[in-house]
Amino acid sequence: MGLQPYLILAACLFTIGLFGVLTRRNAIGILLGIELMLNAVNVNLVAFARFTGETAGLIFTLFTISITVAEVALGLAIVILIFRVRRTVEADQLHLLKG
Amino acid sequence: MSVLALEIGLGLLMLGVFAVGLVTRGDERRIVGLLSALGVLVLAVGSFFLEPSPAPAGGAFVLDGLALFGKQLFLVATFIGILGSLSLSDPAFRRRAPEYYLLLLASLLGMLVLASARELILLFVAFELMSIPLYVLSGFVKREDVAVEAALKFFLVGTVSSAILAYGLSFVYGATGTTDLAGVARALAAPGPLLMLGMLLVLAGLGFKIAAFPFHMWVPDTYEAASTPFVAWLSVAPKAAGFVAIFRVYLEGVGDPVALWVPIVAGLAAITMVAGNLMALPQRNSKRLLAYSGIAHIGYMLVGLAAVSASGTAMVLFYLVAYVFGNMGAFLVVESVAQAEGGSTHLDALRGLAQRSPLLALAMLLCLLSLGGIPFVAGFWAKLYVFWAAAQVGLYWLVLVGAVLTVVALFYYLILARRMYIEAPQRTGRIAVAPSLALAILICTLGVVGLGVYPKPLVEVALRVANGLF
Amino acid sequence: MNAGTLALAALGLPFCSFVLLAVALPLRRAGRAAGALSIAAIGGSLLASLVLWRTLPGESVELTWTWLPAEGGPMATVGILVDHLTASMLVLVALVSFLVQLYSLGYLEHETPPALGRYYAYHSLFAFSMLGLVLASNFLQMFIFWELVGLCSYLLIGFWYTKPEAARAAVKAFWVTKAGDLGFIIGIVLLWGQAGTFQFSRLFQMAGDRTLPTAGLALIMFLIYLGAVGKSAQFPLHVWLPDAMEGPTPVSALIHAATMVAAGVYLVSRVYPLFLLTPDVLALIGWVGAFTALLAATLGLVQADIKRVLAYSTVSQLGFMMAALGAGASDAGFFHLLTHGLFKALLFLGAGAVIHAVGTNDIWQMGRLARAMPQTMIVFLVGTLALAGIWPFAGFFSKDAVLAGVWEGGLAIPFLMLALSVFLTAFYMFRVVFVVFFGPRHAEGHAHDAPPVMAAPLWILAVLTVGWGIGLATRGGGEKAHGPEWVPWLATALAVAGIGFAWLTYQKRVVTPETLARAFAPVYTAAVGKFWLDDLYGGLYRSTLLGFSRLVGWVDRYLVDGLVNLASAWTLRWGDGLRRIQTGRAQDYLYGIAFGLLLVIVWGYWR
Amino acid sequence: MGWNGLPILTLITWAPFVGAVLIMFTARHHPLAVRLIGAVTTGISLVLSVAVYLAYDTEAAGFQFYEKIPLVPALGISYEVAVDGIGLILVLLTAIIIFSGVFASWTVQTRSQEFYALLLVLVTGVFGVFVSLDLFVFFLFYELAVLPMYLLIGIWGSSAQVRPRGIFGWAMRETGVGSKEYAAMKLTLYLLLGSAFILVGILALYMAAGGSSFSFLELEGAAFDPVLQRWVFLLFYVGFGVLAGIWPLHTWSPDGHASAPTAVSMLHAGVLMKLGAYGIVRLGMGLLPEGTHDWVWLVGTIATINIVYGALSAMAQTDLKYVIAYSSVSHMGIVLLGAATLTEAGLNGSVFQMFAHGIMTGLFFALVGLVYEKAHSREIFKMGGFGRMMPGIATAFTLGGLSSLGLPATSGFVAEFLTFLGAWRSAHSWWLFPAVAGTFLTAVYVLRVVKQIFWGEIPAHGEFHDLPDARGPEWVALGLLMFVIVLFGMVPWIAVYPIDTATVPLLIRLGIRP
Repeated sequence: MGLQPYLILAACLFTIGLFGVLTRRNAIGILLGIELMLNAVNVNLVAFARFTGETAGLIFTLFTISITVAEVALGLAIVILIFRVRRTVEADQLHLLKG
Repeated sequence: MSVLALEIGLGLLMLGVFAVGLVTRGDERRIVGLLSALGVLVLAVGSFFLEPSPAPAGGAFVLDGLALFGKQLFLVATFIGILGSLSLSDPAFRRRAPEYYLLLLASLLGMLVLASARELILLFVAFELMSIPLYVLSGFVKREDVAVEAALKFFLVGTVSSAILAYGLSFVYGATGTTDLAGVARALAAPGPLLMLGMLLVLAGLGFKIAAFPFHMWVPDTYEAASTPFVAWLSVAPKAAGFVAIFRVYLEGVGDPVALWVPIVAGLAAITMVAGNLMALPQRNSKRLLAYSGIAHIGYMLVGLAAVSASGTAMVLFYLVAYVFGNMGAFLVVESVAQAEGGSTHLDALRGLAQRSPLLALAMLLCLLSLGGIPFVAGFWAKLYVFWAAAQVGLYWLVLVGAVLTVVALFYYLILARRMYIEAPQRTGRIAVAPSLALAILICTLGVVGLGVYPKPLVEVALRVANGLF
Repeated sequence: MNAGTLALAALGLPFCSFVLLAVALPLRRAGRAAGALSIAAIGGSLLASLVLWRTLPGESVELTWTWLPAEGGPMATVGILVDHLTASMLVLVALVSFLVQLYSLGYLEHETPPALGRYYAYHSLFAFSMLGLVLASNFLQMFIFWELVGLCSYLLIGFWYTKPEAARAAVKAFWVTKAGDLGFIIGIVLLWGQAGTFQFSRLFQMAGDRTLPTAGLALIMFLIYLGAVGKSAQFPLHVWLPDAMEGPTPVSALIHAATMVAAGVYLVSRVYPLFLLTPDVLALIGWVGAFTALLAATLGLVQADIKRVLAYSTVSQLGFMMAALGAGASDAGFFHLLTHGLFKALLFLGAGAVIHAVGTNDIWQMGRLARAMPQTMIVFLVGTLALAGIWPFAGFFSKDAVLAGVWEGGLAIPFLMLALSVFLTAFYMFRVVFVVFFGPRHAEGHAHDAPPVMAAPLWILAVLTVGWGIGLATRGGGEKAHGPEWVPWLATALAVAGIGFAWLTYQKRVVTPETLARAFAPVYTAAVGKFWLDDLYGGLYRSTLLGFSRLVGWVDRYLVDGLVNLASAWTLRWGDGLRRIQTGRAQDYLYGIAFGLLLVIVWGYWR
Repeated sequence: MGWNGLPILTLITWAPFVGAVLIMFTARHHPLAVRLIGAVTTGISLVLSVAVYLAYDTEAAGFQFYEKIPLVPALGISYEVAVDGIGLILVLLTAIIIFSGVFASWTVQTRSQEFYALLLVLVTGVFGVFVSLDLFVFFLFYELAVLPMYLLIGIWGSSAQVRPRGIFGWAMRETGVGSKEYAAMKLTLYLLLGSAFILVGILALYMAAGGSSFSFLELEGAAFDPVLQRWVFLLFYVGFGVLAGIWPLHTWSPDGHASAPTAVSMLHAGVLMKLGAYGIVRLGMGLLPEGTHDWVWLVGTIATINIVYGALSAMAQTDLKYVIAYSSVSHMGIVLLGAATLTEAGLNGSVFQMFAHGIMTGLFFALVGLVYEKAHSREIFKMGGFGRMMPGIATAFTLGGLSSLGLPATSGFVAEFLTFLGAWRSAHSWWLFPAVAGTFLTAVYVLRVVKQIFWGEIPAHGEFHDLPDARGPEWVALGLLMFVIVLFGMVPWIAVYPIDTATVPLLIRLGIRP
């Protein structure tokens, strides 16, 4: 198996994630979409590392994973805060600020 | 001196802030603010004594001219921002002050590293280190209902952009087989489709950070909701960091093929200027207006970037400095007025400011004039220089668009001036300005006027820095 | 005292008087004291002029000072030029001014002191300007004073400025004469472009030794003549003069009969050597003059306002002078100017005395005044006879000279027109005399002769008119008439016929005016309608000029400026529209990111 | 240095500024003191201007009363002032107008100390422009003269009635045409846009000359590339032309002048528009001979359009201030036409017209201010018969009108006549005809206005009864201006001598005279 299928897989993951981000109204759902997008990055990096024999990609992957975790944790915290203040996590009902 | 001196110093400062935060209680915690201010001031002053060291070949962390210039800028901006924050007197804020300053300093650390990063992983990590505290900070304010909303939007847009950036970086890595930017620059001499895709994705990701249209949409909401001193800082420092990153990735050592990006950047510059200026016109909230005007300014800086020349880059650096002073000054004046007006940042709060506080009005006027590009305040030279740089490479149409939009920009700045000077005040009481805030505004005003009257030294420094990139 | 000093004194005295009256507010507000000062000043001028006239040296005296300096010699000078032409004109102007100012003391006795002070300030200014015009040594200076007398005319017509008719008439007079002056100033500029100087003496010298480039000279002289057309009320710019009668009667006598309106004639006489180079223009002047004379005479027939009759008669007589000039008889023209100045001032002042007594201008409201105002009747009759050209009054000789000159000049048709005018002049003037002084009494009133301060000027003018005529008669019937023997006979016959016809019509009522009107219906209708010239100009002014200005104003506000507003309004609208993409929904912001991503990628690959 | 060691031009320039500072810091709450400070400091400028005028040596010609203080030697920026024949007369003009302006705005009530302070700051800018030889400082002063205008109009201005109509009616409604805020904004944006052009032009010359000095005297010696000259002249023409009111960039001026308070209208129409023309003559023609030759056809042609178009527009107005404002547009055409003729007569006429029109329009705006203040109306066709109630104002207005239509013995005539002579001798002699036609149109609209407002009967609706005449301090302004109009109309050589010493060298530089 060559590099291309991995890239296509990653692209699919990224697109699905992006699609989810754009279509989910629930903030949690959007977070999941973002998670998918970042995972696409990981797939990419690992695949490239594997096929070029360069280890930097793997290290990069570790960093992305940890950063993703941090981001999602922060995201969930914000979502909880939102729910506490506004009693909803539907992203499109949060439009006090606009224009 | 180690190339890491500033980062180490900042780390120590953060530790100190953390420790003081642990041992103090309640109102005493104000002291962390003073400590951070002092510490950042020391670092800022110290940074001017550092000499740029020639970058070692393949070094991942460098302290070249650009890095040092960026760091000095970030430190000064942060110092002004912290000075402004010292005046925040909300009890809830005071209680959580160590948290606030720590996050601010953490983000600053991210910027400092970013300025030096010549390696993709480091770049990404520094980028995230800079960004993640910002999401928290933007929700860090009294009116929680809008603050959390702004934080969520900022977070969502920011993370998606981070994902795009990371995705792009993965392609860059894959196409070049290296994470070293020097290697990337070499590979750009003959870019393959994968590398092109990667670079475009990275551009989109960085576009979010500098808030170019259409990646700007988080900006107005966040600026409006977040606490003003923080916004003053948010509106300049991360943007400056974003530009430094762009210079690193797209210009440094790339040589001729940089022309590849001219149409895209020029296009982005044009639509950003148009959108920012036009959308600022109907605004009724000072912060929101300044947010859109800030977007427009990013457009002007992109004009300089679109020139992809040493002088263009230098002019963007100059512009950044002018923008730091002018924009922060304007935001801080808005904050001073808001503190006296029960937190209102509506344009009407500025009404009759000249009669209530002539000096404050004058400071605001000078900052606005600078932002508007009136001669003999800094912004004028900034605009002139970026247009000059663009004209030098034949981007006349872009200069024309920019010049016409300057008139539009002057329109809304003059509307602000009208509120302050022409209209009668709603309330007559004089406005008391917190000393730290006053100091911050004074620094900004002096910066604006000083650079306006005598821009030459800074121009020369900027040119030297920019020449190092090409 | 030498001639130059005398001339400067004559010029300077009214100027000083004007400055004093303009600046010293209490003096001006004092009214009669202001009048006294002004009269004293013009009296001094008169004295100086008389001495100058008597002691005039053989050749002309010229003094100049730099007015507009330039590299390598002045571009324009001011100065005085005194010769026989100037001297006689000076005397006329100073004399009539003096008499009229004196007369005004009585005529305007009911005015408030500030108004009277203003009146005399204007008069002093006028005297200064008119004397300056006469003394001018170059075209530029001539133009300067030319405009200043126009200004005085404007101010004095509008002396009763609260009267809407007076206000309208003043403005009309200024505009119409200004229209002619456009030609004048363009002519001066062109002449300067041609010859490089404004100086009369230089120009005459160049004309004399044929160094003046003649290319385009005809156009230049025509343009200069246009100034005279306006000021001397030649067709088609004569329309302002009758309306100018809204001013006080002494003003009409001075400015609109004796002096200012003659300035056009004086101008042509002054620069006659230049006109001689352009015979075509001269011929035009002759034709236009004769036509004006006839036209105005027909108009004079149908007026009911005594001053308007006199005004049209002035226009007509100015036509005579111009015709003479055009025919080459410049001396005759100027001669007629002088005599006309005297007897027309006399007529106006006489009419003023009548108006002052009965309080109306309408001749049909007067009648049988011969008994109530015998003195006035006599002097008015003297003036009328002079105007009609009856021997031995001064007018006879000058008119005869004009007719002879025109005939000699070979302008046959103009001659016929003038001859017809002579008849008509006698007719319409005696129409006035019969109706006013001998007609059936209509209005009750306490008409009586004018007080001495008014009567004295009348008598002086009357005596001069008669005395000059008799003097000329005894010296051989006026050496100026070189024409055929039959011309004076013809002129006298026509004049007598006119008088007789008027007697038949208005005294004996053998022929009724209505019959005449019916017999000459087309002419009558046209004359009543003032040949529709006023309507034409009014229409042009209102529809063309004002209409066009409104169009330009509209274009400026709604198109030129409108585009500016449009641009800014569009910008504001676009701003407001664009603002709406900022919906506040996080999802839309993410769409923004996706859109931006797409944009960048498409842009990147599409190139 | 200066005049017998006295830095006289510096004193003239900065005396009003000192006045402004004094007003802001000492006399904030004493209205009379504010006015007195204004009168005294501008009076000092006036007296010194007259002294300079008298002391100027027309034999020696050239720039005199020279002072120089290096500011930024590295960039070749210095405070370098001097006047030649043109600057001389414009400094005098400025001093007269501001001195009159101080008196004409004696009755300003709201925030008068700020008003006077801003006015004095502005006039410092104007003086500075006329005396500066260093282009950088010139530009600094230029901006100083433009920016306070926004506040002066915005705070103390008045709004006019403009009916939004026509195809762009909605646009007019949306931009708020007629309001003072609109006028102030339009004026400021226009002028700032113009100043951007100027600055680019100055910097281009600075760079092309080697980037070592901004001094006019040194740039004058530099030989610029013809292509550069062509473009830079155009920049100067458009940039300064906006301020000089060239068609079609003039539309800020009617609105701006109509909305501005009295003294500001006086200063703006009287002096600031001249500043534009001065810039074209001094920088455009003085530094760029070949550029001048390339473009005079355009300058002159636009100027003739200005003359006729402005006069016709003035005729169409019903608001008194608009009439005067449009007449300024028309008269500025004479100024630029005279300059474009490139003849001695024309240039002298141009500079003379700068002076004459400045004084005349200053008088006009002072009078309009008085009429408005007393009658509370600017609608010409609602007024009438004012001459009986305010004879003084009527006289002054008539005199101003006569000068405006170029009546001899007023300064307006000398200027126009010289311009006519120049126009006929220029390469485009047809310019003469629209210029002369303009004087006739002026006569039509000016006398129409005089007749409508001051003559005739007082309208029956009783709105105007017992309107007072001008009095006290106002007469100082009116009297001074009237005196100057007549003086310079009767003895023009006192101005033409010094002007000629400056225009002839200019012509020599332009290669028209050997």
